[in-house]
Amino acid sequence: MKASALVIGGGPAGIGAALELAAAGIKVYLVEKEGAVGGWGARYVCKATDKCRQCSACLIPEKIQEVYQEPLVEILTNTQVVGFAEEAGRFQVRLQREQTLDPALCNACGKCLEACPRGAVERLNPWAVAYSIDKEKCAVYAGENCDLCARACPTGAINFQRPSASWDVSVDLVVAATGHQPFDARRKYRLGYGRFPRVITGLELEEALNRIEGIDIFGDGWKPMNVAFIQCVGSRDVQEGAEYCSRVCCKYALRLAGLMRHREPQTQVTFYYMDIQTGGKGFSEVYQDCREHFAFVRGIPAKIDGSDPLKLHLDGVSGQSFTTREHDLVVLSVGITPSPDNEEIARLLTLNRDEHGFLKGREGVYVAGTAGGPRDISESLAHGMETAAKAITKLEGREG
Amino acid sequence: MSVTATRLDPKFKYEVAAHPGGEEIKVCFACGVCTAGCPVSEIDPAYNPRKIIRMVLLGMREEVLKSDLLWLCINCYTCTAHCPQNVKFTNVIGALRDMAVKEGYVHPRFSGDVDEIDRFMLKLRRDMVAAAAKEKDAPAKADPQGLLDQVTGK
Amino acid sequence: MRIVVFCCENSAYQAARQSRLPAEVDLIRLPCGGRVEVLHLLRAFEGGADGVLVLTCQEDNCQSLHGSARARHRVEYAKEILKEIGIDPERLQWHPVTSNMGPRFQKIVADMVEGLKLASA
Amino acid sequence: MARWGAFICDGAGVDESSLAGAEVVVTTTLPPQAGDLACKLIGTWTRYNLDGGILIGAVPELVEELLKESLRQAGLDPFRLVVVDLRGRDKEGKDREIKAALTRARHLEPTHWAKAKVEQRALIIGGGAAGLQAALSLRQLGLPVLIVEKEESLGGRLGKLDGLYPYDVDPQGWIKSTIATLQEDPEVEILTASKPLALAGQVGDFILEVQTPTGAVTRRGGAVVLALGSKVRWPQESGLEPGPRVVGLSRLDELTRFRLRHKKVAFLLDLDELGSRVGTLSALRGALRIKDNWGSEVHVLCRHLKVDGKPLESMYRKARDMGVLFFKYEEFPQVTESGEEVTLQFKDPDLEYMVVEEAYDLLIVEEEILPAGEELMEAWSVSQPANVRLYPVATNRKGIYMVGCCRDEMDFPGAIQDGTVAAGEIYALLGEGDLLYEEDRVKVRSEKCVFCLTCVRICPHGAAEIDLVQEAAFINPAACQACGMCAADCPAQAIVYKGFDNEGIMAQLEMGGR
Repeated sequence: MKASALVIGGGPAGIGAALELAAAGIKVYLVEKEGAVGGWGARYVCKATDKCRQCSACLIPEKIQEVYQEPLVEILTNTQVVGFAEEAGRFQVRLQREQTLDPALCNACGKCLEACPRGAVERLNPWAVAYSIDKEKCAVYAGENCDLCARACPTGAINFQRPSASWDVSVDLVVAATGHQPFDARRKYRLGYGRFPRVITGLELEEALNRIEGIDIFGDGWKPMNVAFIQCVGSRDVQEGAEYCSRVCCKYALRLAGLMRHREPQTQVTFYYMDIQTGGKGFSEVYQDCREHFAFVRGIPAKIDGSDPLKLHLDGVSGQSFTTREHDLVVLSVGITPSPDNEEIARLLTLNRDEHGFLKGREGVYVAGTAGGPRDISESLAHGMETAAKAITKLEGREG
Repeated sequence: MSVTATRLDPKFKYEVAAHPGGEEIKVCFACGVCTAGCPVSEIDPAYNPRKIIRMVLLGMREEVLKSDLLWLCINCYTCTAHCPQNVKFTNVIGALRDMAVKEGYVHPRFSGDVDEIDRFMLKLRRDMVAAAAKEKDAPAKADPQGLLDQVTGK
Repeated sequence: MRIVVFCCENSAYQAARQSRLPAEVDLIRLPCGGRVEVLHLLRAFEGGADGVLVLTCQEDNCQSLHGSARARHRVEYAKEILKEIGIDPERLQWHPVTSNMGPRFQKIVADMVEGLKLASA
Repeated sequence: MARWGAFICDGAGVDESSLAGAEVVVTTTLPPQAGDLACKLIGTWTRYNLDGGILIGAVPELVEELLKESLRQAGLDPFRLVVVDLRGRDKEGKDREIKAALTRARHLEPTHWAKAKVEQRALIIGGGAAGLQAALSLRQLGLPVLIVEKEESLGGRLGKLDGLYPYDVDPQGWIKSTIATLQEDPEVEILTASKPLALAGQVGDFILEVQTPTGAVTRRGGAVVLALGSKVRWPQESGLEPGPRVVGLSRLDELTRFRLRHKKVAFLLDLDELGSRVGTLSALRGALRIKDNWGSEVHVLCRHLKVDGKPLESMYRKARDMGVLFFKYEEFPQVTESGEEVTLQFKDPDLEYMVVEEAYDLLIVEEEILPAGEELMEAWSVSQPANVRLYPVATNRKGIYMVGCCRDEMDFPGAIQDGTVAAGEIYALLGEGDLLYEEDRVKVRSEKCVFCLTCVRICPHGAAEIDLVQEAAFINPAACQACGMCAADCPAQAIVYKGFDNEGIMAQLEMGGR
């Protein structure tokens, strides 16, 4: 089959779709707006204790390798879709690539990293083949004159004068795997996120546990001993426009708690919840394990006082209504919300959005992964594969 | 204490839902945020919005309508602000109070008295804040009892 | 000092690639933990290794189902032999390391180096 | 002596002195771009007539397969390229890594690639939603299929139920129209009331024997889809007995068809804390239907309500809105049956653990859902353990896929997803018409084989067979997934794994010794 496809987004769903399309002989342009593929999943930690907990975080490096090794997939990082037109069942897509840092020239030698005084050069994940420049930290983007990194680069990969490139590709189908946005926990003002340093999100805990071996989360030697996980932050919440369950939070929270206890057996953990979602293969086992070691309180705290330790106000259903509980670390299990880019993507690709703002596919333009609704890593990957298989079927049907 | 089926009235929840203010009561999924944030619950743990909703849903008509707890709500709307399912519990309480009066569980005068108390409390609060505000630049800690004595002229 | 690290290509080898490795380390890449033989482990010591690590996937997440479990069993068996011939069996260890756990790889190697230093002091 | 070229990438920080002492013919600095890299690699390789190459670089592993593919296309042996990644190593470490790679390279032998024709047809066992979707997708992709179904008609468990699903597509309508489409298709063979007997062969050419009502038949296919469905088990541990007042959730649909008009109905879910979202879905469907048809008072008792996802959450809200009550018990309720009533006594945490006693005229109990077809899987040595690498539909054996409820608890969209993904995988496998594999990567030296069957027993991928003509074991190269376990376990050391043979590994071990 001599067809071509555009996959927007290089997270698990995008990679899954790209691999499946390429396996069927379709040329794929995999477009990623960041400097490296992998998506949110590449930041997650392996949650194995003495057993594999099937969190699928280890699938990300494997899939990144696979997609890099697939000759039919052209990976375009730092690239965005800026124009889109439909013509006789084909799509003319204008791509724009930021070329300050040319990933084809960068060999990740690390000299720019050492040269930058602001720490603006970063490697997005350990599998990134090239570095990225954080525009928020970089002096050049702040309007100052600086070329320290460019001068340090031995291969000429960094050049602030290099204009961004734009060109057109013509494809038979498009897969939008543009991902999601974790719920902004600051919106739950009373829970103190953003105000109290020891109220963190599940995502931050993931990243911290991924950086280190141990539970020194803040890098200052302090170890949390009594941790609270608050579930459904930004999920099952009509007020936040998200009356759906985000599917992933119970899973990651329970696994993260298990991992913390594995690394530091003294760690005490309490879950504040409404319902624990134990769906999915092998997960009931994780939950049973957690029940043995952790406390479960049916009730979501309404307010946290920024004292030390933190004080949680809740209805604990322990025979006495109003209660306060003390914890030295609070982890908010934030849910999955639609990406803020969805509006723009929907406009560009003329897609509809559902009542929550997630994308809905249409003829020729498919939606995969969390762009279409909450999914975990493996579900996103499978959904990407399913989407690709559907697209291939449609294409075959058209030709045959 | 236990609840048995014979004393329950399954229609009660529909009646409350049909009453202005009680519309959303059925969608409560008992997360407990209402109670967790309630300032009355903090003072008197027997007052528990989640439990009151539960009692309504179960049809414990008599227990709910004759309960003194119904009248403890101070209409601060914190529960309503917190509720992830948009149950407006303050309005539910209003509906329940109406029903309690209508069905003769309390004398209408009592309801009027509670309103009077609320009004008086608001006035008292205003007077106390006004008294405290005179020294708002001073580092002194608030002394509610002293302020109360001051405004009531003791 | 020399530490030989047998790495499963699917997991520990990827983790090694994200880590800074001490000079003492020699990586031996294997297609699966199940490929390692007791003979390899003993030969490593014979060849002058002070410590030997066998790092594979999590036991229940092995691409070849029981490759990691077999690697662990062989390490246990080889430890018995080491004991008999008077080598501290702690010089040989098996650990599961997944592909995205560079820090864990680094810590296991560092712990081994530390342990060997203590043993030789 | 073999001619080996060393290729050093820019930025790898290697000076050529590290390569001293090796039989290196050419060292050349390579550009970092993958495409240019391949060109220069192939050019130098051919110009110097090399036997092999060592590529030394900072991040070359991601492009390893890409380069190998280019070499293969250029008619060179990709197996003789050794890639060394020097990230994270200091000067001494780099030297040792390069030395090890040279040692490894010296032990490499060329491998040969072979192509085999495949049977372009899929054998689908099970005609439920997942199996039907696999068949439908495969047909749309142009591949013929066989469907084997043990029941008299297609459709599976879902085909017996009716309406009220929170999905965009109505499952029952979908099943009906899909069956009609497939029945009309001459490239679809459907064997109902049939039982698979035996499976022989390997990926690309499986031979399936099926017992049909009219006798045993044999069919060939390049891939197998197991869509074996699920079975339900009554929760005996609960002490409950099925009867006129106590029924299983799986019987709900036949029950709600009658105008029974029970006044008060309770659903009891999550009996062993392992309730499923499929059970919750059935209960919510049932609750809505009962409320609608009978106007009964409906209570749902569970430990956790499994509503992960938008469709279930919206159904849950709808049920609450209609006045269905949900209780979360912590201790299992006391159940007493007397005449026309079943009485449940439980502590309600939301009422501060007050005891609630309610009498119902119908109690519907969630059963345990178990995967079906375990005997078949065992007989064919197929398994899909909780292993993320096999997710979603792959099994330990190449060319055999598992879809639907036999691999995980699953709702309708899940079954559809599985069927579609399996079809996509099979298309990638069989679509070209032939299978490319490394013919002699793992070889049995027949003169050394003592026929102990160790390899046959331990091969996790079902690739080890017995070759009666050679009187030796045979590792089927198409099915082999190159783990090397057989080579490690063979007591006679008769199995050689090229690239990871004992000589190579030993040489690497000795190389670093002092």
